[in-house]
Amino acid sequence: MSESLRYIQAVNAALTWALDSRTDTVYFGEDVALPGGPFGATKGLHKRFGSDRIFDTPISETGFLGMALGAAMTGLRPIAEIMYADFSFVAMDQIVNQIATIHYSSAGRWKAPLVIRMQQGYSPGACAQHSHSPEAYFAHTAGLRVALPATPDDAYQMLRTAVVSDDPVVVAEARMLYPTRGPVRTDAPVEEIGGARVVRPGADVTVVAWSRMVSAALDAAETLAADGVDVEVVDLRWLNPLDFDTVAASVARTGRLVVAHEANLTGGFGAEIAARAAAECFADLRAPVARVAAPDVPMPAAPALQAVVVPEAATVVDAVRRTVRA
Amino acid sequence: MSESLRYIQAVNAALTWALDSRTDTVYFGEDVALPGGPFGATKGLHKRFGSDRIFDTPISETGFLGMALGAAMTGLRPIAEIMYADFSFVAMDQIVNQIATIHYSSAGRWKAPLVIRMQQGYSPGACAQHSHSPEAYFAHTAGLRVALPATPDDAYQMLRTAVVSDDPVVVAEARMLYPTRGPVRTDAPVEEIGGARVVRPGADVTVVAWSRMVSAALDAAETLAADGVDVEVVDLRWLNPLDFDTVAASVARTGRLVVAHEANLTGGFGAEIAARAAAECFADLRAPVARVAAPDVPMPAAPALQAVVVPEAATVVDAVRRTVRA
Amino acid sequence: MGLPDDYRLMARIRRFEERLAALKDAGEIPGSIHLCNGQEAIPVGASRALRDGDFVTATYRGHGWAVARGVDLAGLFAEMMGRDSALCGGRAASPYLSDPGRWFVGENSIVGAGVPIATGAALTAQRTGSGAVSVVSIGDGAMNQGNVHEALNMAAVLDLPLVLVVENNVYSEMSRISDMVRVKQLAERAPAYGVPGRVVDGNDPAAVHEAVAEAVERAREGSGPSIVEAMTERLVGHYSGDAQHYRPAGEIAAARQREPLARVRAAADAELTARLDAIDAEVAAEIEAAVTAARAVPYPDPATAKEHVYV
Amino acid sequence: MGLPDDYRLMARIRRFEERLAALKDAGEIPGSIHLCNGQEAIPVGASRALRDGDFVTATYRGHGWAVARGVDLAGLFAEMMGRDSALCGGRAASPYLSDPGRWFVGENSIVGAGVPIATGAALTAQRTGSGAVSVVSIGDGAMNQGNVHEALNMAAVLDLPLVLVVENNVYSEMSRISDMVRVKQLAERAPAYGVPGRVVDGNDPAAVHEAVAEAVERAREGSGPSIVEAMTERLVGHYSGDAQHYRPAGEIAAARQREPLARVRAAADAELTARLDAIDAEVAAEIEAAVTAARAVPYPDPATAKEHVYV
Ligand SMILES: Cc1ncc(C[n+]2csc(CCOP(=O)(O)OP(=O)(O)O)c2C)c(N)n1
Ligand SMILES: Cc1ncc(C[n+]2csc(CCOP(=O)(O)OP(=O)(O)O)c2C)c(N)n1
Ligand SMILES: [Mg+2]
Ligand SMILES: [Mg+2]
Repeated sequence: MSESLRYIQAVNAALTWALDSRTDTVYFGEDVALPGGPFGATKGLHKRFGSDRIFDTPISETGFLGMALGAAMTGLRPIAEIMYADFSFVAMDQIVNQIATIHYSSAGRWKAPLVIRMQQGYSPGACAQHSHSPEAYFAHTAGLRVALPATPDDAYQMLRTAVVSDDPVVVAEARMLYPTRGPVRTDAPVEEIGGARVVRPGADVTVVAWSRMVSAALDAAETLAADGVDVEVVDLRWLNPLDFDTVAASVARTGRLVVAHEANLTGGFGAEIAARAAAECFADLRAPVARVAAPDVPMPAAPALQAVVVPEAATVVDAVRRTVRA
Repeated sequence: MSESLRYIQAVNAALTWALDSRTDTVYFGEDVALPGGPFGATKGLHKRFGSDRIFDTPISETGFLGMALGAAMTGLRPIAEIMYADFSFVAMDQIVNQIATIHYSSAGRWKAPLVIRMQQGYSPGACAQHSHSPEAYFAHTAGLRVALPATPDDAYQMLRTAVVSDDPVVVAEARMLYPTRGPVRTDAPVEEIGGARVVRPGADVTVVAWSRMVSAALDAAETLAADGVDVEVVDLRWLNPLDFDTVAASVARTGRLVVAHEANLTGGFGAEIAARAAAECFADLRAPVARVAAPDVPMPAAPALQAVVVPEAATVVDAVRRTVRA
Repeated sequence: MGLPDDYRLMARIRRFEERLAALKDAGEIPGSIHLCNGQEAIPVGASRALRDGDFVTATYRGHGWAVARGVDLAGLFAEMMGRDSALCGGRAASPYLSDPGRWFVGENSIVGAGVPIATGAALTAQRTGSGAVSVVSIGDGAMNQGNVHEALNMAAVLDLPLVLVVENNVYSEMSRISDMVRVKQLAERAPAYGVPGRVVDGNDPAAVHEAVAEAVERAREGSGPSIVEAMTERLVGHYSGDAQHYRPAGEIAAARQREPLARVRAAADAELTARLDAIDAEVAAEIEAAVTAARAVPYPDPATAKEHVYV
Repeated sequence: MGLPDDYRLMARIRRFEERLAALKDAGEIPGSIHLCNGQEAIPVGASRALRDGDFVTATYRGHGWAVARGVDLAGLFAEMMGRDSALCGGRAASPYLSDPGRWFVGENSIVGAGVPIATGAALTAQRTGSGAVSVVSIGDGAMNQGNVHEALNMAAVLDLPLVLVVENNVYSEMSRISDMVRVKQLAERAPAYGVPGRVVDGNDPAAVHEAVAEAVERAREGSGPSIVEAMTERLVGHYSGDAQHYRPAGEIAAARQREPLARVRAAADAELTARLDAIDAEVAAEIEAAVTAARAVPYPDPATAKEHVYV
């Protein structure tokens, strides 16, 4: 069965599924209970599941992520919501030094089966403090799983996978994708964690993207198809576990690689993909690896500036053209 | 004039210089005043400069890094000490959302001339919460300068450069280097910010390293020289500003690249160097780019495990051998 | 000073916010805005206790502070319109704008994060002996952020000239403060830092002024920080577009009776009413002129997007 | 229960720490250690108020809590020796060890970070109705970390069964608490969270027990968290190798008169003294046996270094 849902509705459906099917789940964060969340992700959940299962916290991200960890270690399966990904920096110690670490540092004796749900990226007029795409910080942190769903269906499937995972998982959605609509397989079995996906086959060049940049890459592919450039688009989906095999197999076919993300260039996760390609796909690569990313600036709020900072389909088109020409 | 100093003494000398020559500097952190710092970096400074210039803070990293920013914006030139780099995660919001951002987001109207001094890396028996090498988190943060001095002389020169810089600078020293001794040019003029350095010329392969891994790379080069492999070692020194030109010029000569850091592999700053090489040195590279790094695990405390996690000269030797054979 | 001046300043803020809401509805403001309608007496009363050179730091709901401290109105509009304003060139927009020229350290869109920064401004004042104070305003919900706790304690032990104004509008976004703390008044936290704390009617500029003036004097004397909790109410949603379903029926209507401008109006005789009408008209003209001036400011040149990351 | 048992447990902790210091000096402990000599009465008194299933979270100075809660002594030594202990396989070492088998959520080497985590354990207890409480111990200096503030307030509004024990040894590393806060007692912060706060003699296990038992009872009843501030003194340096130049002359000597074991000894008659001597001898043998057992534990297999990053 597949329903047509908006991305944000798919999130809501996954959370409903989680609270309904697993009695050990609890959901908390700011304004998530009665108000239903600032974007409606938790609409109706409090009414249905009550304060015992979903409740509001004070504005204390360090406090409630630590609470999520302690609860996860001792038997619950918490899903904690960080309203904007930018606010995760306030709670970074709990993420990096605590949540990511306890399983390993206890030689596996404690588990931390928790989910940190957040949404990220720019939106028109949003300032630097509300526009981060911090996935590279999380992906560099050993011990964390990192999910970046690019479609309504993945918003549903990947969040459910995160909930059943015994590892701590950061699920970073993209605010700009919330209104997008698509088919969601609401009765699909819960997927295994991980796995990149070729979302458009192509022969000439591989574009690896995630989150909002997947649709930008697909749009770019359409434009380029008209020029006779056949683009293969890989939705990386999970930065951890990282399915580089799918990337490498694609590069083996195309010989060319472009990596696209919204976060700023230097130290972005595109560097990791490019670095692996430079090591593992060396013989296959027929052109320099190109990266599409924001320049290394904090995000400006003015749309006139965002227009040249935020990578879009046109940025991908340019990078692909340079790559196929090289 | 050059004095023979230990790394930690060079830090002390640079701080003495800073407080002495710039009346707008103030120094604060935990246990830095009367106690002289847990590693002796600030020994004697309180006696010489008094509580007005150097003082202890409560255990409040977010509080005092924010204080550093506000003070820097309004006319002081603070140097704030984070005792272990691991504790910077507690204060990450002030670093990423505030300190790195204000200059850009105010279109240059505010400046944030401050230094965040810390020391990083593993030491025998130190647990995951006291062993991070977080430079990749900082280097991905647009608006921050990042310095990683590898020698006593650079501990002195780079810290002074950081102090006079009008940009916010993270200076991350390596605790394991503190006892090392070397000549320090205490009367050298303050250097411009940035600049990588070829610390050992060689013809066969380029090893780019920073912080503690520079000496590991030099040791590896000695070993390899005996095998007839001529290694060029580049000390990257500053991750921001990044002097990739020096790296590219070296790769143009050697055709082979190994990048070495202590931080874990995935998303480490080695990925950025490898990614740039895959783009900018594509035609020069005669072998896959190799990275030397810790595996993606939180740091274990047991030395028996650290021995296989922490990269050392031998790890570099192996990587170079693989690279020259490829 | 006094009533007509306070009224004018409060009316200016109100009109500013109302005009901004209209501009937002008209699509002239790209980002999200957080209005302070109903809370005007706080920045107005507090600013009366301040002088040039004193630092002010606020939250994303800080337009009132910017206006009260004399930040250029056209600049504010232009900044929020995403234009190349003289404030921040459109880069900060509504929730993060600042103005060094008016010692406005700025807003902050990370809850509580301005308090450590304001503490730093207070450190500068103390170490340079400038005699300035640093005033920082936050919301009620922000009192539960660790950064506020750390900064307040630090300011206290360092005797820094800091005044923390808590604008208690009883909500943080959509959550009631009574569900978020187990104290009746947030000023009850002052003893935890060994600093004075007072609760005042935040809808009365004179009451706010009196309390803030006392705190400012203490700070200037070198006696350290204080907390002033100003009780108030939000007349509008948390952000543009907030339907406020979470507020009980009648709450906003009742607040409209108590809000600072209505209060002055209610107590006014015919003569004062006429004067207030005249002020309103002047303010409206002034705001309209600022909007017009703002609209003339060009959008930032995309070629400058990479400037000012580093000095 | 009572005196001889408390003495035995305190002596076990003391002996454990002393033996550890010797092992460190002998090069058998690779990492840094933070000893609780002088503070033994706190975990001992508190643990008497707890039962199996109650969670305990501590700081890096938490060996006393581990011992008091019955964590295996040989396992503790082995863990700190970097051996493949049954606790954490040598991965956590002295400042981060834990033991789920004894509900020891563990130590934490990030100041204050254990308090939010302990709050989570309290949440589990509340939501599952297990009747367990969650006790968390921190130092005086930790009270200035934002994480402690956030967690305490949250535990209070959620009525969580949390007991915060502040071991006030008047120093954080090398800094005096009186230079770090403007309150005389840290328990004065309890009203800021609307929770009870008490100050007790932390060198008297009975006094600690009484106060913690009261807080535990309150927590089990569903009445929420409490703060117990236990006044004590560090007899040794902050870490191994700390020369303690920063402590005034005579302070440590005076502390040696007041510390919990000396106190029992001073008040003991000949008969009790004999009994205590016997206990000391038994404890010494027990600790020595644990060291011997720990030495027999192999070092972790390097081939396992990459295991357990993910489940
Ligand atoms: C660290 C952080 N967490 C959450 C948010 C989202 N947020 C923005 S405003 C707000 C409510 C703040 O309430 P309060 O402090 O009472 O101020 P008010 O909005 O009422 O003026 C929240 C939770 C944020 N901006 N920063
Ligand atoms: C966030 C953080 N900041 C700083 C440190 C370094 N540090 C370790 S122990 C300590 C002092 C803690 O003092 P207190 O809380 O009184 O505990 P005590 O050591 O006296 O038991 C400090 C500053 C740390 N571990 N974590
Ligand atoms: Mg509020
Ligand atoms: Mg202490």
